[in-house]
Amino acid sequence: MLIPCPHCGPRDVSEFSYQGDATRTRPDPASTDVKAWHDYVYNRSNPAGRHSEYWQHAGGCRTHLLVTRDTLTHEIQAVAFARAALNEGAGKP
Amino acid sequence: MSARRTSTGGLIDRSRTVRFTFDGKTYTGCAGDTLASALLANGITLVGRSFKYHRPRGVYTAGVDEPNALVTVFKDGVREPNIPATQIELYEGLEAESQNRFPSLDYDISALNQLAGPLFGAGFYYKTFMGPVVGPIKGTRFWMVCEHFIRRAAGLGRAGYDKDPVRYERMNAFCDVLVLGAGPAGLMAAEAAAKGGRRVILAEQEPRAGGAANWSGETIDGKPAAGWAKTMAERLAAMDNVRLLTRTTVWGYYDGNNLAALERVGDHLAARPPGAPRHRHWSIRAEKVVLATGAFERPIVFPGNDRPGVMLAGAAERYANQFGVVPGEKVAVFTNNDSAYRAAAALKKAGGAVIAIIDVRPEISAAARGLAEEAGVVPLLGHAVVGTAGKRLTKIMVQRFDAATGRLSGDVRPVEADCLAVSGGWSPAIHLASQAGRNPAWDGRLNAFLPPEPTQEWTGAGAFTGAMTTAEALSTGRDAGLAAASKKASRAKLPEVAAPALEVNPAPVFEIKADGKAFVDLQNDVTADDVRLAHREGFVSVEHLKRYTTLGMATDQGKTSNVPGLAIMADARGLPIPDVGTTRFRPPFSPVSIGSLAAEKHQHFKPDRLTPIHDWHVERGARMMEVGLWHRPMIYGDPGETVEQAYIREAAAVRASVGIVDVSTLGKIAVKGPDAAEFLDRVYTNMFSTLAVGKARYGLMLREDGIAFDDGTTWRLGEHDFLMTTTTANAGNVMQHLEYFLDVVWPDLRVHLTSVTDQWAGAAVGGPNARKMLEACVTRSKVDNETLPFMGIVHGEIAGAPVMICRLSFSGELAYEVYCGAGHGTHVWEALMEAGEPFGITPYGMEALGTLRIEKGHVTGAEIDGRTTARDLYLDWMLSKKKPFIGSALMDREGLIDKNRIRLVGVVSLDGQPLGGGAHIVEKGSLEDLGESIGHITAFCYSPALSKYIGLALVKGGKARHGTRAFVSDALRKRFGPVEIVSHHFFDPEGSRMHG
Amino acid sequence: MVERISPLGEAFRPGTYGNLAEGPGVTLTEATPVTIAEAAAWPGSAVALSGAIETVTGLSLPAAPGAGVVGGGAVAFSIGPGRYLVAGAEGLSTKLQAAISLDMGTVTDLSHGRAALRIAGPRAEWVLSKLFALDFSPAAFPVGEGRATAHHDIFAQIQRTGGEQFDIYVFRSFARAFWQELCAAAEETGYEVR
Amino acid sequence: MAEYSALSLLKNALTGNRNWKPAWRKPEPKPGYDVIIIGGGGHGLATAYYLAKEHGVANVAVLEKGWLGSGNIGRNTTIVRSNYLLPESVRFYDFSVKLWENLSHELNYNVMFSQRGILNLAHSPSQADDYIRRGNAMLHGGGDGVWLTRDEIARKVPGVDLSRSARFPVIGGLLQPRAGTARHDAVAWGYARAADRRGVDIVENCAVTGFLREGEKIVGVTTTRGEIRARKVAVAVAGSTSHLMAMAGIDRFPIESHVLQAFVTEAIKPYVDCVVTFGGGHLYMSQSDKGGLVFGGDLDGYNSYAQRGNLPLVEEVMGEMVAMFPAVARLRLLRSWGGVMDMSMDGSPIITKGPLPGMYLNCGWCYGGFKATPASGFSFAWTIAKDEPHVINAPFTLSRFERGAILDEKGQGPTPKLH
Repeated sequence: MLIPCPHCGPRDVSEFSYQGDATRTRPDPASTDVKAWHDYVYNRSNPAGRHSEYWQHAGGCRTHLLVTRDTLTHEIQAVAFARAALNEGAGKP
Repeated sequence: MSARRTSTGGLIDRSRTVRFTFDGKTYTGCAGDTLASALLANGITLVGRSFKYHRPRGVYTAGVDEPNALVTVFKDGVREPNIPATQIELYEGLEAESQNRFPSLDYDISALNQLAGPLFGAGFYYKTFMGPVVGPIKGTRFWMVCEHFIRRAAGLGRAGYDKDPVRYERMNAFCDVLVLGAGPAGLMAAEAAAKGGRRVILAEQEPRAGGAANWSGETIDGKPAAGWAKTMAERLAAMDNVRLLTRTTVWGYYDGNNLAALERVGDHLAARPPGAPRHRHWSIRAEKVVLATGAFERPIVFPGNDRPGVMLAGAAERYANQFGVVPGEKVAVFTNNDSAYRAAAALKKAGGAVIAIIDVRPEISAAARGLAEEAGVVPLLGHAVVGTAGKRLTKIMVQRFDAATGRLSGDVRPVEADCLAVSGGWSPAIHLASQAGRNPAWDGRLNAFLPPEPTQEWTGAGAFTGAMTTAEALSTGRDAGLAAASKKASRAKLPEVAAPALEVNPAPVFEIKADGKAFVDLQNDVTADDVRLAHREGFVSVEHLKRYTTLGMATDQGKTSNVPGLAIMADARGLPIPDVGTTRFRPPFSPVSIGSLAAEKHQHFKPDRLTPIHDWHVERGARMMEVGLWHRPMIYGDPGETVEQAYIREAAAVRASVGIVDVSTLGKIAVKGPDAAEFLDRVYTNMFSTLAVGKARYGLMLREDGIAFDDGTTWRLGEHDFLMTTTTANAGNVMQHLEYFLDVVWPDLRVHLTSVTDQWAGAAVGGPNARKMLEACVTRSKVDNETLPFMGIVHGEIAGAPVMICRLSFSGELAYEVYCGAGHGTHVWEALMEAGEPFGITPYGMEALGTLRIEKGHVTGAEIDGRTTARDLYLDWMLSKKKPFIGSALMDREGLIDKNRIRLVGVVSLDGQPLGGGAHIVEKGSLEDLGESIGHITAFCYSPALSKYIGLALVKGGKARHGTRAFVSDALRKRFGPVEIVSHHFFDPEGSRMHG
Repeated sequence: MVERISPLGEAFRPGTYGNLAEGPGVTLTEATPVTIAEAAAWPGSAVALSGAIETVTGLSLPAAPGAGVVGGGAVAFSIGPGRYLVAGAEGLSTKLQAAISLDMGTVTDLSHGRAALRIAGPRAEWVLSKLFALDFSPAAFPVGEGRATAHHDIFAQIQRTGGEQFDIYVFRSFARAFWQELCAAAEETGYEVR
Repeated sequence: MAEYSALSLLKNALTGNRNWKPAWRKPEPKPGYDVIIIGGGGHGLATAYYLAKEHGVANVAVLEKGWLGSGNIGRNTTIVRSNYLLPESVRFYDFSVKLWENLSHELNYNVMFSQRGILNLAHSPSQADDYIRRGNAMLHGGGDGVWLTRDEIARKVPGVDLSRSARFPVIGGLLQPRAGTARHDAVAWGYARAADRRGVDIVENCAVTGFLREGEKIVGVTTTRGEIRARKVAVAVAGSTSHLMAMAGIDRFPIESHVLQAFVTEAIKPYVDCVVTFGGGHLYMSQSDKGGLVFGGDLDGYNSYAQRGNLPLVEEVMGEMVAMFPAVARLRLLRSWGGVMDMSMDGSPIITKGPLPGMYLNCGWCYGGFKATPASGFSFAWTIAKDEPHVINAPFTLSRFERGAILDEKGQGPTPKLH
């Protein structure tokens, strides 16, 4: 599998570290709603198909990427920096 | 020249004789031979024994699909089993041996298995060997005794235990177009893509390009096809943008058009050049792929179809045309299609006597008739082979056959033959195309599976697509090459092929049903009756068939047996073949050396990670140990000292005067930016924004789930500039954890993280004389109590090198961590040693470091083990109530504050014996009657400060047990003894020494 | 000034090795920039930061990811969004720190923390291809540009510093292991250590 | 249906093996059952068997979307063991080993459980401490375990790299003698045949497409072969749990689906007797009765429902293989395949009533499901029949995450790819 890193270009999957489901919302840090925290920490969206997930390009530019990928075919449909501010002006090398 | 070797023709070099041995006997062959062709040239047709029945077997194919002729090769001082003789290129001195026979290939006692044949039907072992229900061999005993013998009978070749001494390598490659197969289609595709300006890799599993052109006997552009292919290959190899890889099998088609290939760089050489790998594993990323992998011939299933001398017709043709070998003196041909007629003509031309052509069809094409005439026989149409005889084939039985009904009739006639060339039609080699998961499509005319719709960026060409003629191969090859290069189709004239106009579609005859064992999977000894038995017992889905009978699970992975097996099942079920389905092809396409996949890891599994002071430790005689990838001193043993004596001496020296330990491996992260302090407040359980510049603080991190994650000190070097330290083991995890939060959770924070673990060499000096010795060597800064109080930081110099010194203590002594640039590490370390000399400074290793920390009750990874909470470790004083932090929301869940949790305590051995890491704690019991575990020991040592064996433990109830008795139970190593549970702060609990 | 000790230790042995039938295919050396620093910009400040790098080094960095420049005793290349590795003479880190304000980004000195190993010669691309899943062809990896990548556990930042020359920055603690791997990979083509 | 025995084998051989009957029937699904079990894998079939045998509940249908045993029961590396650390795990898996020991007799089907032992090699003092802690936990939990020195390892497993110059030198190993391997397909077929004989309907090629509900309560399923109603609906579909839960309206669940690859070499003569694991990585390896070395390693590391893996992981596993057994560099990889693992948030399974009324759930086996098959089926059947857990599965609840009663063998936290 190749993941097209917005900074480094397409790179082998072995350079990346999977960081899981990107549809989780972290509760307000001060929140004491254990159910909400439990949902955030333990529950995952795990569809057979299109999945929104984080990957870190750990063996490259080290940024976290927001990747849309099909879990049935492994086809990657979209990639962007997780840190939205970095997406401005990003391109392939 | 042997009798079977033709005097001219073929692509071998008769002037270069090559000597080799088979089963210890020396033979000769020619350069260009395979072991299989050389054995055949020497008249050797019996080369192996089958898996289950130990039936004699001979060379069956001429390629990677060989099910029978597996041998063990001896090279480089090691043995390599299960190599098809058809894939071994002859080299001077080649040593090969037959397999799975005892005492010899000719007389194998296990062949007696055949007598009990009906007992050994598919799946027989599921129905028996359960043994008695009661008595001494109940349970699994009886089966295990039987299994012992079954295991010895099973298996093919024998593997060695000696380390493979050779080199394997990995190679990454990128190209625009990867062409698989350098037959006519692949050559055309590669040329078209290369002329289109693309970077092309052309991979061919055989030693020479050309594919079927090397043995088809056809003519292309007026030249023999083999010559045309050679010229094409040379032209391609000369182009800058083409890499031609021969002896290279592309075996895996992975996601993202990443393909894996095995290049056999040195197998064909008697000696490899220096530095050359034996195998090279290629990982190829291709924009586009052209699959021109050709087709495999398949057999017809009939009784006795496994006898040595029976082989595929295409293979016989190839032996004659490419290798100049006639595989028999009296050759018969059995076919359901025209292609075998070409083989018959070729065998005749090579000097063989073609005795008969038996064809199941009532009618054949004019071209086939012409070839039969060339072969000098009148084909027996509407006939079938119903049996064979001879240990090595001596004759075949022939009977009238109705292809429409499958019925046999009339007399059984014997025909004398020592070679039977069989063709049951051709199956496109769709393996790679199918690896991605889509099912192939059945073609009712070719009676074969065609490739599925592409799931990746590939196009097909040639026989792979079902285009079986050479002319079609050339045109589809060029088209595919142009398409892969995104070029328009060409109207230019294609090379002209002169070939007989054979009918490509076979008759749909897969099996001749007559009495006797008819083999579907030759290597696994799966018979047509086994398939029918599976059907009878309900194992009718193709996967059940495969698993129940082991059909297609042998080293050839069903290349010859897949379609016949399905056809027999389809017949039994009364369904069309595609309704029975096909098994999904899995990587690898053909077996791949494990060494090649390990590549450089074969000789060195993981890189060594060395501290800046590594060489000093080694020279000083330190015994090193692995900590993750790091090498760290365990002890600096004096001659004759045990590990225990050494660490006790080292630890005692620290408490008595001063010691020094290399702490360069601690994770170090530069945390910088306007929001750095805020960030640290969020990730640590305690406050860092209140830390003064020039001071350090001990910090604890939790995971989101409230479990303790890591600890360490963080130093505030500037208002917006922190140096975080982590445990050695967790450095990478902490870095990733922090980066995740900055990128994903708090992208608004302006903080940069940089790993500076390797930037700094660290030496911890501790002991009552630590300050005095620093005073002796540190310049440009004072180190007295005012300038450098506990947790203070100063910048100075030691022996001219800039250093940063923080006064903190892991040992519980007056201690300092001295950091300097890693390149100055040894220099500074030596200066510290010199300054410490008057105080008898002692370098100490991990064991003494552990001893000192156990005496102090400091926790490390053994206690922060991913399951413990801050409370479990009595670190709740570090949990700030003034702010939320990572983990604060979930750390108080009922399960995490349960009173029965195991919590940190100290234990003291009461019998003067060591405690043992990993031992458990019980309230009562004995080695004979183990009590219930209430916890376990995480670390132990002999404490020189307390003069007894002590340990840290996680025990149910924790503090509540202080002062109580219990037992240490290391039942695994037969140790049981009394302990007292005490506070984990064994030594100097007030900390007066480190504050002193 | 205290001399910095090479991390390669005894693994660095000048001479020629491997298959020398056609002469050494590559030359392996230790490049020894006095300063190695990482400069990182806040989002939106990358242009300002590369301006500051230019002020200090004279190197004009194009804005594209992976871009880099070689010249005038210094090199610089992009290693991540808004992040650059800058290497050169004594005092470079201090100068960068002075030129890059807290509003722009941060500078971290890595002079001791990274080792720069150099491979040069006609077979450099071939040898490096054994270790890294990068396309080293000049079209895909032009002179000056940089790539961050990894060889198993060894993180590496690579700059093409010449037509047939690459500088590889690895963590100092891994330098010796990587050097040994590099030498082993070069045995096939023959190599000279200088 | 006739008993399987040496005698029946002989009798049938004499009649040309023409009289064997199908191992299980191929019934049409009935409109309703007492219990529907979704998933015709090992756990689902074992559950059906124990429901019928232990609780007299035989009006049961097992619904399998493909061919029986097509999921992880037919894709795993066949290891049976109970060498666990946490007391809850030791109790559960040791119970399972005890069921294994009599399984062939019980099912009248040779599942080829061979107690050849499992050896975990330790490569550092801290790893040795971990394994010793585990071994002691096993002994204190009533199981078995033996500590082997290097010399003992050399005698037991020739070929293991025991040199001091190995990158991670072996310093000892934890052996569980009662552990071993079994023939994975035979387990599915044996349970299927035994359940079928007790009246359970095994319905292949029947994919569940939705749940029938009355209010909150689950009262049946819709399938590709029509509606089927039931008093109780049990789900045992490791690999597809999230997918089934989503059908029931639960979109977020503490499960991720990950691919685990498995590998086999060509058959060779007996080479390795016990199961061996490599502490310098995640490799585990044994030799099948047929002669192939069967082995696996880490997960590919990202969510996937494709039963195939990636290349870097293949390379990693082979690297570990030769680090442990340097001689196998010369052997050849014959076949690789992938299975989809139900990775839970703490690495332990979930066997519970719920999460919806009328529903029962068995999931989260990570890569440990095969060895658990008997105990899982036994305790799940108990839970379904009695509406309360058996003592062995009581800790394996779904609510444990919320309560913080985590069963984290590896201490990796809610990071499924690391369990």
